[in-house]
Amino acid sequence: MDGCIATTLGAGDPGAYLPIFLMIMGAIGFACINVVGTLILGPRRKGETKGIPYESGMTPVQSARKRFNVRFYLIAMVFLVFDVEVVFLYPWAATFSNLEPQSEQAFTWLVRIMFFLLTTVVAYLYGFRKGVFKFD
Amino acid sequence: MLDLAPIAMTLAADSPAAVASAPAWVMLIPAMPMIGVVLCTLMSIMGVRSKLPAFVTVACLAVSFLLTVFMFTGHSEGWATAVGWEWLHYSWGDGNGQNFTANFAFAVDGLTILWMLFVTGLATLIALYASEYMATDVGQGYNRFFIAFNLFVFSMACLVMGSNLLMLYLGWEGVGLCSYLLIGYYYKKPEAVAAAKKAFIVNRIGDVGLALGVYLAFVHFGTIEYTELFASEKLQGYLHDAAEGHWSHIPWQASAIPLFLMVGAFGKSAQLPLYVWLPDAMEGPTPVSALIHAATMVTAGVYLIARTYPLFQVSEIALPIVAWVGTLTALLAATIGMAQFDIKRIMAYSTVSQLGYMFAGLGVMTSVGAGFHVLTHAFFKALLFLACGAVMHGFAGQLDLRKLSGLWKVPGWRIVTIGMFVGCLNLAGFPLTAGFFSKDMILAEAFVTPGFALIGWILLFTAGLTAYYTFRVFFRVFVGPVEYHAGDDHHGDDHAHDDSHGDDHDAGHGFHPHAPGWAINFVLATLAVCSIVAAGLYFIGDHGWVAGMIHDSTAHIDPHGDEAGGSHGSAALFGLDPHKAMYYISSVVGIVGIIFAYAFHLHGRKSAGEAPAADAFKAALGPIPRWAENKWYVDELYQFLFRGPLLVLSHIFRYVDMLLVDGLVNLMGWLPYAVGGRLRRGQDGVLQSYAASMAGGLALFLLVILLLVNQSA
Amino acid sequence: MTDKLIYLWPEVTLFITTCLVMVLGLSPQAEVRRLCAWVSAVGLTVAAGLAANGEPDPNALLPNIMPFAKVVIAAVGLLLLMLLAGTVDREYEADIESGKTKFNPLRSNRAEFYSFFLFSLTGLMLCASAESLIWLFLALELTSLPTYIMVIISTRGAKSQEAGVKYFFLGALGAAFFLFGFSLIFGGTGATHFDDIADSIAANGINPILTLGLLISMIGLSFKIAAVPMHFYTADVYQGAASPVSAMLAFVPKTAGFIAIITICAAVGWNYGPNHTSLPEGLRLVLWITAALTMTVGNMLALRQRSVKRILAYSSIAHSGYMLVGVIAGPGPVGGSFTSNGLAAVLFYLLCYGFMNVGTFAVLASLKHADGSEADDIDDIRGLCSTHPLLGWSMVLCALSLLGMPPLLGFVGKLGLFTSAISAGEYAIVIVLGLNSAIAAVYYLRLIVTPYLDKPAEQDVLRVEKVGIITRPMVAVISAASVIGLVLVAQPLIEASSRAGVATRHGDVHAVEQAAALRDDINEPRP
Amino acid sequence: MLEVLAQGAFAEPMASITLAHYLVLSGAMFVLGLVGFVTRRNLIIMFLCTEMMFQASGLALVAFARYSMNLDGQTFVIFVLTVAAAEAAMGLALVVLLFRKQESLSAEVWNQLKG
Repeated sequence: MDGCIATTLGAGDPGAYLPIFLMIMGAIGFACINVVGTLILGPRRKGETKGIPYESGMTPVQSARKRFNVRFYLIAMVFLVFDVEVVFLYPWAATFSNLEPQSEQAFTWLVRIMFFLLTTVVAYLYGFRKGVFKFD
Repeated sequence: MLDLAPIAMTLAADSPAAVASAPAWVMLIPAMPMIGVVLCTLMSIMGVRSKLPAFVTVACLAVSFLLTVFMFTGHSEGWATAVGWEWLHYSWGDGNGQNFTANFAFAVDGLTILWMLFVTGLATLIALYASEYMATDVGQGYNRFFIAFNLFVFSMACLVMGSNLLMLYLGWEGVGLCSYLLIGYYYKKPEAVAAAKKAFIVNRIGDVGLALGVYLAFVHFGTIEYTELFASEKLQGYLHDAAEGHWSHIPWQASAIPLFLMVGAFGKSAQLPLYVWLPDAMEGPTPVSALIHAATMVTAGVYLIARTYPLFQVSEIALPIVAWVGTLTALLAATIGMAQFDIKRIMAYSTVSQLGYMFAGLGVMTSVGAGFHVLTHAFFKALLFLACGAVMHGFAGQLDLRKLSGLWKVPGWRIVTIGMFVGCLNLAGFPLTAGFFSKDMILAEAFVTPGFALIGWILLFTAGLTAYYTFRVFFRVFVGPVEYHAGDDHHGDDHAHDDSHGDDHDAGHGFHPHAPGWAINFVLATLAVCSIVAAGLYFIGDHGWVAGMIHDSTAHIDPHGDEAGGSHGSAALFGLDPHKAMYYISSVVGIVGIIFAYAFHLHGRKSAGEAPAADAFKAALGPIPRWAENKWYVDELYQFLFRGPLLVLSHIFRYVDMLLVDGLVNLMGWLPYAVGGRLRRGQDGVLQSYAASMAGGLALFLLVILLLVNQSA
Repeated sequence: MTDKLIYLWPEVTLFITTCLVMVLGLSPQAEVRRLCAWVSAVGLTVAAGLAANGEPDPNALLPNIMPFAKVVIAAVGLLLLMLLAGTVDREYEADIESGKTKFNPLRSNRAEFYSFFLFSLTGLMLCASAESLIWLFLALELTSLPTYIMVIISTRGAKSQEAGVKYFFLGALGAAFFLFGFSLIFGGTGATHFDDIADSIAANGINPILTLGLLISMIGLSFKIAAVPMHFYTADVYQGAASPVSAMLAFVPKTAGFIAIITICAAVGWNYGPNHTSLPEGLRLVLWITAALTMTVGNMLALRQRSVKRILAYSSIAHSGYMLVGVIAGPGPVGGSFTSNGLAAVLFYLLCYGFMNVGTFAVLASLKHADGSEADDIDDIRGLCSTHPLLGWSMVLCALSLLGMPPLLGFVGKLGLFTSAISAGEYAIVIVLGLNSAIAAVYYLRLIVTPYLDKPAEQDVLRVEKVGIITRPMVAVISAASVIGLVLVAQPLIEASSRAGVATRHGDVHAVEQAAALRDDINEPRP
Repeated sequence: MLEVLAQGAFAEPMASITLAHYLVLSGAMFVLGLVGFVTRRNLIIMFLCTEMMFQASGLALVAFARYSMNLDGQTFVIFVLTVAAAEAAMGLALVVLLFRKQESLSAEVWNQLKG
């Protein structure tokens, strides 16, 4: 906390706001230059092509809308959500091994991650009831 | 510890604010009608289509009345309070006037009990009457009526029993609302809606006065709890100054309070210049007219002044103003009443006139006289209204005294006629009736109070007029040759319309009035007996029962250094004790009035429509009777003074800008409208433009604030 | 952290209920599916009970905010639940019953609808318990994310989808704003816990990065409370969503936003300005401008609407502006009463607003056109007092209360805002507030006059009919009754909100004694 | 401009890449995301822009965490990632739904509610 910026900056000094101001100006200016630049330099086309999913300039040869089974989307989303759960497991696993075995603290940590996993189970149960995992 | 205890006890005993606590069941008195509201609402939701709501109402109100009687018998002296719950409590400091407390609490003293007795008693009886009177409306209308009826009694109880001015204000607004709802009960009739609106608006003017008065009282005295307010050293000091005649010692804020309160009282009790709503309020169902617009609600103004009597005494001019306003109202309303033909309206003007008497009574410092008159008036005026209502009910809404005659001889109308007769005797101040005694108290006091003799003479003259117009109704409608025409108006379209009668109701024959049933007759008989018996109250105790009740309240005064309401040793009228003198004088005046009525309206009258003597006299007076019939053009005057200029103004604005149709109000409304219209263009429904505005907003905020902070830092 | 758990039982209850509802609602048996609403109601009631018995947390910045806010949330939540019941899947369930179709869990929305509602309330309660920026951020997102979906599935029409698009995308933008603000607050103070943030500010003062962070997060949070400049979505979304969901949108995210704003401001403290009673200049200014613009813009936009839902949406914007006045005023002098405590006024007003607002939307939700579409146009409520008296009067009462008519609930609420701002010396904003109340009267009077005085034209009589869901008119009537009834028990509520509005870090001079007094207060057995 | 910043407030003598650099990058990402959100019409791109704004915050958080040696900032980032993922799941589902309804991904087709 001692390293916090306040000490470096000195609160109440009006000059202290100048860099902030400049920083905002810089950020906005950079963004604006980019946008204005594309407006000036880039070609501008409007129309159907612009509204299609791929803006890479490729003209689709036929309608992009095939009747995908809705389960593909479901699987994609379920994957996304469950995948993110793992993000929390890594830091936990990395720290848990450093705790003193059999200690109360370790126990608390275990309970916490169990609760966390339990919520995942509930989500799984929900998905199961919803029929996400049925492939018929 | 041991040494301190006796001191503490002495302090508590000496403190003027020490108040007895009333039993908790006292709170049931206002609660019962509230239960009635809930039950009737439930019945309304369930779609009950029977007389059940009426009987529930009667039961609730009867319980309330019985409890009031218990409260009366159990009451000893001074204040007794019962705190429902702590309601509002704001404090923004410890000093005087920085601590606002208003509990949902009830305070009981003699004045409260006096009022509650007749409010709950009459409400019970009139609810019973209404059960029959409103029978043609059974269903949603009937339920609605009784919901509002109960709500009214609840509000009135809050008004009268509340322990602080805020409770009074709450009840005040509540009765105003119920009055509005009930006047507009026949909401399909444009007159009823207009009358309701008029009552509402005129009352608002008064309410502003009351609100300001309450506010000022709080600001100045730092409390609005009665017990604290009237015991406060400040007020006692002012009263002392006032008694000594040091008016200049009293700050103007204190003497302004009664002036504001007075405006509220004038509005609610229909005094000049705010009386115009009451006659129109007769568009409501007759039980409502009897209960709200004759017996109870309109006396709230009298109650307010009686309750805050000490506040009125610290102003040099307040009570004289009250006296003069009351007197002039009494005279004006009586003259208008003389020229009307609608019997219910005559009664309405007589109510205004009698209320004027009460105010005059308060103004000449006889709170006992005013209180007694309130009580007797409540009974006989309710009786008169209910009798009129019975006529209206039986003759399909006929109220024109030129179209009814000789009801005494029509089968089934005896009790109504007797009731009417008793009521008329009381109103006319016939010797030995209750109305006679109560009016005499006011008159006598006016004559003996220095500087008010003129008021006494005017009121005496008005008493004669009262006797005349009262018996004018009686002689025209109830005696004389038998003749009747059915009303063409089935009041409010809601009454059952019996086709066999309806075909030729103007012909007089073929129409069969339906005589009142047991409920109406029972109520009329009870009220008639009550009106007669009320005279007896004058002989109870030293100076009448009412005097005892009033002495035990804030309205108690000692203006002449002897017992208020009693005889004044020094004062005399025509060499007699003023009260005795007044017995004779006012008897003569009343009887003369009745004789005039007889001569004009019964003697030699052959049909309902023509009274030769009266018509000849009327012709001799030129245009005056017509002016009186048109209520001295007061409505038109108000129209001219207030509404006319506003209309002109609005027309001017109309030319300035077509948007300003209705005058000043819309001028202020225009700017937001215009800006709103501009702003709406921003709400174009496109995601991007919203996002752009948000981003722009963020940038703008940051820039503005960073620049401002930079400058100020 | 673990100690904090004892304050979180209401949230835990709600979470468990959510899990249950989520699974129950997908059951093949119709009877089990119908249990959803009941289970949710039981869960909410238990949560309310737990919250009412909840202990204040003496270490939090606003030690007493938890019990009060959570009880209010659960109470209004119950009303909202009654209102939301029957919003989704009515035709679908009817079809299943008549055998037209078979139950398909992928098509059913019931489980999601109720569980998302409960999720949102859980998030809202978590906002009140938040002790760090991370927690607050997650709680805010937990409050908002479910509402996006609820908007979309509330009706099957294109309107709610459009509302959903706008709400979701602009919501994501708003979230990005306040997240960026939070990251700068973290940068400026080097801490995420509000306690540490307050310590750091007390030790080192305000620095530019912190100021910038506070400003951006306030503007981001103004999306949640529907305040300028993030108010644009409000009317479109409220109009597009089904009325019960709109009622929820007007209460749940707004409450979350206000609790978040109050918490952040409490970390900064009202120790600045000439008398050491106001927020730091930059923060005060941003709130000031936001408040003034919000009420003005909201009220002016409401003037020229025909859609009742849009009127209510703009009125919701305006009310956010009113409540911001309380935040600007701050908690007032130490040991001051309700009249000087702006935070108490805000919390109390949230309660008032919850009831009045739910009432008005419930009236709309109780009516439908003959073709089944929702009642929305001002003509739909014309003469309602005579055609549907209960609904009509509920509308009149709730609108009167929104207008701030004495002696109704809204008046008591507004009074607190006025008096606290006056006692804080913020006269200018009080004048703006007063002017705006006058402008607002114009359109509230329309909502009062139209049902009460206007008579329905002949063709209007059958224009609207009651929907077949009994709980909705009940909600309307309960709200209308509360608008009157709660005034009678205003004192305990005011006291509770006054306690809730006490900030420990406010006035660092007094912080020590105040916190000590508070702890004594808390340790005393409560009646 | 960067020199001003580097020499002014945020100068750390040892490091060649200072906090200021991260902050400017984060600010630029944030503003770019914002500008992109406002100027693009495609719902998916707009959504990606909000993700970019989220990640701008994440970058700032990590930088500040490193600077003040408080790991809370990094924890925050993990949570931000989770929320972003949840939002992404919702956003994509929403986009699919909307595309089916209107056969277009332009945000401008949704303009029936206004005023």
